[in-house]
Amino acid sequence: MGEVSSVLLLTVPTALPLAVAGAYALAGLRPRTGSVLAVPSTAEPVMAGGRPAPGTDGAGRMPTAVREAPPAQGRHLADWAALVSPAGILACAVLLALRVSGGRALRAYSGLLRADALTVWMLLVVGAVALIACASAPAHLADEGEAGRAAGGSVWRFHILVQAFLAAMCLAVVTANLGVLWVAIEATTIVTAFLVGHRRTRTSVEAAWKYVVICSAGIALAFLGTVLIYYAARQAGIGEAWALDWPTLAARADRLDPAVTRLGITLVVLGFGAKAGLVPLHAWLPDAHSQAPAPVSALMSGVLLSVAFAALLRYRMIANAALGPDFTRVLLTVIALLTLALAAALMLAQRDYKRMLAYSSMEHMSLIALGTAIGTPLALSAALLHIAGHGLAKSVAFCASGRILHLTGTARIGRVRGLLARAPMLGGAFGLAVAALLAFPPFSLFASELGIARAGFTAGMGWPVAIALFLVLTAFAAITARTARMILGPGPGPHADEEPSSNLWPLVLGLAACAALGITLGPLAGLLTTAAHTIGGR
Amino acid sequence: MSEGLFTQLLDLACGAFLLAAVIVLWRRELTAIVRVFALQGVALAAIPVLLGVHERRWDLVVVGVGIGVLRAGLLPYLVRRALTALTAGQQRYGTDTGESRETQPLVNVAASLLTAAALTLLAYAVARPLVELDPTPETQALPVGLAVVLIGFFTLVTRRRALSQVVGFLLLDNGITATAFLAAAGVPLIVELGVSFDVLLAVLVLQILTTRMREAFGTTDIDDLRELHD
Amino acid sequence: MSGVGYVAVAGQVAVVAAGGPLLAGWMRQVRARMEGRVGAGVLQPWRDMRKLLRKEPITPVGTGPALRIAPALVVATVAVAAALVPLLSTDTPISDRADLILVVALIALGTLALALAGLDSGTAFGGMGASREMTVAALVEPTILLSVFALSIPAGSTNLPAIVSGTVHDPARLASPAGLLATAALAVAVLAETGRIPVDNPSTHLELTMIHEAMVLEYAGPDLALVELGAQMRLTLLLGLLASLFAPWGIATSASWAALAVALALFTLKVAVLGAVLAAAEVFWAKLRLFRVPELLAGSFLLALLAVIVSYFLSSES
Amino acid sequence: MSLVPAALATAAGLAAVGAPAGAALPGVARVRASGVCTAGVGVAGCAAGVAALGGQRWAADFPDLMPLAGAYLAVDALAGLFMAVAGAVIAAVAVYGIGYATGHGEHGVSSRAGQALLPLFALTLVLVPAAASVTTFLVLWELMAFTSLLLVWAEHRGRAPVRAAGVWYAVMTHLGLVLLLAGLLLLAARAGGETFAALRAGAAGVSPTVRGWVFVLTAAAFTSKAGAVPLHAWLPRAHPEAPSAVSALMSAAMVNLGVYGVVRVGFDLLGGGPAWWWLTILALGGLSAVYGILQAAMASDLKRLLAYSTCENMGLVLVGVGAAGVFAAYGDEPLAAAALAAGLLHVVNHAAFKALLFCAAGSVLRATGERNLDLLGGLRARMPLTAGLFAVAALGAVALPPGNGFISEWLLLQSLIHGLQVPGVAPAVVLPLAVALVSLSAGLAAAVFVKALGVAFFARPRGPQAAGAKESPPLMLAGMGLLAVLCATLALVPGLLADGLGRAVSAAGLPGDGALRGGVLQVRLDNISSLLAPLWVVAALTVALAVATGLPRLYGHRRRRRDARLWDCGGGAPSPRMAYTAMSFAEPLQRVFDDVLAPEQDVDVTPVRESAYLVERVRFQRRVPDRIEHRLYEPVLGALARAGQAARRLAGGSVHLYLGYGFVVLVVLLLVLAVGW
Repeated sequence: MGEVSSVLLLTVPTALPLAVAGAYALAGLRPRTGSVLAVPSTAEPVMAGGRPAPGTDGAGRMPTAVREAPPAQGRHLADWAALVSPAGILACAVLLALRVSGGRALRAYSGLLRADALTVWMLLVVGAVALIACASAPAHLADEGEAGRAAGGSVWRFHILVQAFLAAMCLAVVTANLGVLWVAIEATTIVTAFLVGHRRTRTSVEAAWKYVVICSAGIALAFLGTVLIYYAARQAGIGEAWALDWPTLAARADRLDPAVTRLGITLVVLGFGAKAGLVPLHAWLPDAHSQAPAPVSALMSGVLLSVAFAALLRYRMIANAALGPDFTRVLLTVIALLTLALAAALMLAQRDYKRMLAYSSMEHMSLIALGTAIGTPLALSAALLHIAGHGLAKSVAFCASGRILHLTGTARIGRVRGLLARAPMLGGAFGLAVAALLAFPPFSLFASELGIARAGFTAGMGWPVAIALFLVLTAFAAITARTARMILGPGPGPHADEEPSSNLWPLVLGLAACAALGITLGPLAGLLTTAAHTIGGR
Repeated sequence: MSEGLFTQLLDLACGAFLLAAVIVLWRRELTAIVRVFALQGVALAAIPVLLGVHERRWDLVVVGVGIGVLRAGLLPYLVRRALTALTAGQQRYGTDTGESRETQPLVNVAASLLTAAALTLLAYAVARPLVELDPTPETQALPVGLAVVLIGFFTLVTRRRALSQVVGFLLLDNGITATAFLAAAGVPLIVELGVSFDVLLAVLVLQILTTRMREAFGTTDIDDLRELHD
Repeated sequence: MSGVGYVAVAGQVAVVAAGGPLLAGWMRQVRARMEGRVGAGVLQPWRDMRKLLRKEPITPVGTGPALRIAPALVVATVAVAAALVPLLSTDTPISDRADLILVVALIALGTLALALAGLDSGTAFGGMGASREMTVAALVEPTILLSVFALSIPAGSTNLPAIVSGTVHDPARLASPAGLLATAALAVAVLAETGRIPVDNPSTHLELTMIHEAMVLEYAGPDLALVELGAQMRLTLLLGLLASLFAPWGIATSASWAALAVALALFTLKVAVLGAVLAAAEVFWAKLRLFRVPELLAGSFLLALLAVIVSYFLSSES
Repeated sequence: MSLVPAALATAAGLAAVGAPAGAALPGVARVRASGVCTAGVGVAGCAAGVAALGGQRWAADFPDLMPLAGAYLAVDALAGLFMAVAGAVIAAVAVYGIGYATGHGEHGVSSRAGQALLPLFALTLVLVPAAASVTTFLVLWELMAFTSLLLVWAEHRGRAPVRAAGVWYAVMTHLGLVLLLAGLLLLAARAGGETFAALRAGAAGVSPTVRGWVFVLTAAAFTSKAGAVPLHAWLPRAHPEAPSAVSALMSAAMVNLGVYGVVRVGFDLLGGGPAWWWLTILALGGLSAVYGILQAAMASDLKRLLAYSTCENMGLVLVGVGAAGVFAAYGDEPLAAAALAAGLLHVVNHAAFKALLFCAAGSVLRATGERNLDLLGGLRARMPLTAGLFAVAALGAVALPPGNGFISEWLLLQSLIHGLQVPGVAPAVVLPLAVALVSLSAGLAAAVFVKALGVAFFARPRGPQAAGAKESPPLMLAGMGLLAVLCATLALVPGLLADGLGRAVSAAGLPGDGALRGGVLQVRLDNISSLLAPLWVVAALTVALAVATGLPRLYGHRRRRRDARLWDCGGGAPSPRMAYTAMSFAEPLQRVFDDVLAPEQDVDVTPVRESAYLVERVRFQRRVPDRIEHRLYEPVLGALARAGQAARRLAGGSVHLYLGYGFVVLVVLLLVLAVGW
């Protein structure tokens, strides 16, 4: 009974989005076949008599009827269907949370899938962020359709890819095999490449190319690192089937060869760091985030980065057991500070608000990396809380920025004025999301940044933390000045063109969740502690 | 197979593997590069086959054959197809836009070759602990895998044509696969399958993107992709 | 005892109020004689005042309560200050409240009231006078308080009777460098506070040079009388204060009628001498340009600061 | 049954009711509901504070709140003092605010966001002193900053400077937070715990160097919040641009918490320190006092003038705090307690008169839409009550009897003057200078408030808005009236506060019992013989005033006053253009302090076309920039902007460059690993 349910709980997060994606594929085929059927019927008069006179025959109207009538109905259903998988992920995460309390872990498929507290925490974040992003997607797609940018099948393709993306992320989170983890993360790259290049403009193609090339190169390095650790594990006498199994490796890491592990970990940090937006292979991030559709940006920034980082958290356990804590600590600290400095410097003269948000993601990932580098229980709890808070706030910010882009037609900060006057709720949501990203209380990012800083000073890493704080201050100044320029001031006219509230409830929900996490963790407190414990916070 | 013959064959395969990488760096014609890349795939496939024969692990031989099909057959085919599509357009307009040539790499060929030499030395230095951990003929050849990884990365950094970058990426990947086989006779099958599938998909994606790039920019010179910047 | 004390307080107020115009008359007379004129006589200010008081009170249109209340407030502040300062006796019922800083602040309150009145008139002259007066007052403040600081060091208190009676019992303090420096600094400050040459010329009505007179230009009749009286009382009080601080001999330190009488006589004498010296000096000095005044005040500030530091180092050596 | 928790719970509850009410209710109802709740928060906070001042203590912790740390609250007399001050100010300003926001339109402070934030801001003001752990303190501190920041931005639609002011405020307050984080967390790390109790216990064992760092970092943050130079730049921007009720709260309640922080960390948590800490504070205080009031003297904007005056008064408080620290460092604890008591009393006095001043300025702004003194004038006839209330507050601000500011400045000077008894060369050199700075600032303050009162309210209106001004609505007057009563009480019977102040000083770790003596009618400092009897002074002045007014009437012909045309040296009917403006009033001072202020003047003469000697138009422009800002901030901002421009090359768009980063780092790392870790 327990076996079955745990297999079910571990499978559903990955399988459900895949199933939804499949459903979309099937549903998407239907109108496409419809239009395929329609093509000959329109083609016939073309072949017969050249250009048909408009309105004289039914054939001219038929494709439009096919195109418009079903989507109006189908899209509504499709919108809601997209929410099934986030809801399912959240539900599984909640059920899993009850099972993993006290540091236990669930396994399935002979250890290929495994859930511990970290898994559950990440699933919760993935589910919550996906809920916000998927709930914001219909509005985005409607805009795209309005602007004529969405070709017939692109809506369906969007849904399919997003669901596949979710499935890949969930797989990356629930697997215990480091090889499968790598495969899943690389799969996210491939899936999102199409989402980044969704619009097929020059810039989006460029962004997609950079994204794929840089991330693939980076993640290839991570694979090389994985191979080396596998080699070390084999040499340490771990059987082939278990040499990439994380619990086994973590338990027996002290027998790994230090030199090989060191080389492997360095490559893994560089590789997964690329996916997590850390220096040096970070440069894809602002381009991809600014070009991807807003809900996708939200997902990428809110969870993809953290899912990649969660992989690093797992590897860090192995490295610390094999090498002692100093190696990863120095490596991650240096990388975190470089990333932070770079993000802060590039925000100083930033002119594009989506890029600004992207650099802000780098800033927050580097804070998480710094917390990981510190590595005490408090620091790891804070880093995990930061992952959650950042995911929620950033997804809200990106979704709101998508609405702003639609409203104003420009991504240039200098051309957006008086948002609060123009669309009070939207401007307010964007402003509050940015405030949350700037770590104002009551949003949880304040608590987590404070926790990271506190842990850093306690662990004797005062200087790196102090430098980080001043870099964060620089970023703060840049973001505040720019956001204030965007949302404050008189509106363009007396009349406010407000978003319908149906587009805004996900944003409000996200902000409320972020604020609630900052006030009290409630039942999540135990889970967070266990998760931090799982990844070495002891 | 005797120990000595095995070592010699393995070294031969590894040598060919490294040589192919260097030639990729040397040549400018994309068609030639793809051909060399295919040959490298053969050399790569030879490694697991040799290992399998030597250790009498037939599964490894099968994997090796699979690798060979993918790396020496399918992937070069895909790249070549993309190349043909690009040059077809070129022939149609009757202009030489240089789509089929890596006319001006960011680092010139001579310097590239010297760098490759330096990178190979670095790979030997870095691989020292790997070799020391378990000194067998296979691990002795590990630096080759690492050197190809570095050379592949270098290609990625310095080559301007989109397809050259694809080849660079594939070199990088070949190097990793070689390293995996040389170090530990390959990763578990499920991972291997996943990795191969991912690489295939990545190449497909890149191919599609190359086409779109050509549509959007009129060229596949990556250096022209500078619209997104701060 | 208390009877004598109350009389002493009343006497101090009375002697300042009644003596103010007389001192002004005396100084003008000295000055006239030194300039070779006959002079109007010592009682002339009293005669002026009587005349002014009999005139009709005038309220300029467009002015407010500040203009009306200021003259009385000036007189009142000086009167309260006069009650506090031990001009005649250090042993009065209110001697424990006679704080030097309070006295300085009360006098400043009068200045401030007049400046507000000047602004209240809404004329260019009123504003100009107020602006200049407040500038000078602001700059005088540090000098005065540092002098107070210097003077309070030997006594260990800013309580005026304590300072004065301390000096009476230990006259050597006055001869100390600190005492001399503080005297000089306070003397300059008094010149500035009372609007005498070289800071201000009380008898000028030249717009470029006026400070005090510009503020009170709109006053007439009884109001003007009060303004004049306030200025004269202030001069008397401050000269008396100087005399009490630096030549305290003769001030009654106990509650006896005889001592009080002697103190009154000596007070009159001391203030008359000081007034004469001041009048004589004014004959020979010219008024400073307004923007040279800060230099003078900076000089006096330096003296006061030196007084404090010197007194500290000398007292720490002993 | 302790009053403190009940009162604090009430305050929290009222804020929890007021915020949604402010956000949800329509129109006037929301202003009223939010205002009443805010006032309730104030009253409850004041009650809690007074109870704590009366000797009650309370502590509690809430481990479930504030993730990763838990919330700890504790109230002692020191916290109580600041709570009581904040509460009283909030209560009065909230009453004023109802009137202020009614009929203020849909935007600005009366908007939903504005009304929802007011009770929350009030609550944080009350709660910050109650924080008893580093995390709790920082969370509340930052919440206070956040809510006040949003309130500063309330009128962003109307005026462009509001936006920039808010950005300055946000960034500088975040700078303060960073400094505070670094300082407090360093202390927490070394002392082995983050509750204040643990810090107190562990601070003694921390090395002097670390203690020094902790003090410098926290003091920089706290003095910045208090508006002391050189980190003051946010204050003269944010306070004028905020809605006036918010300005009043910020200037009268929020900046105090900077002082609270210095006292709490410096005296209580660190348990005092070497003289150089406190000499630094003293120097900062003295400089802020003079610099602030000089800038106020130059300001023509009424609210900017008041904001700079806040810098001045906080500087004076810091002088008292610094002096207390110096005395304690040299071993004279009773005198230290006296100086601290004087400083804290000035906090109370300043809160009372500054809140009133800002409220009155708000009334003027509301009635005329104008903050520029040069365009005001003549308001005493049109807004007599406001003018009177402003005068009461200004009397407090100029530090002359019978104002309430005089009492605390007198006590401060007394403690400074008697500091010379303390052995040591540093006091001998510093204290005279401190006395000089305090007295110079007092003298300049007189000039400043003569200018503010005289130019804004007296004479004739210089602009059409001023001419058409109307008296404020009753609720605003009522709020201001409460504050005026507070000012008067503090001015007449400061002795009422003596016991509470003593307890607050004791809570800071100095022997505060009886630091302020003299009973209800008089005040004096312990061990210092001079005493001040405010009631007596007022009585004597009243009698003397009555006599001085009455005697001439008795003597002269008791005729009624007659109105007459202004004489003005016979210059003809004076027009408002002839009256002195704020700018011209400040001109002599500006000339005197030319070297310090470095004003920028610009005369632009346009001659008529026919002759170069005939002038058609002369334009004169003078700006007195904040010089510290000019010298300190602009280079930093410039460097950052240049760095930002330079950094853009890092993201130049070339994918080769991007891959190159990875390649180079990879090679370098491999080299490092190959050479040996």
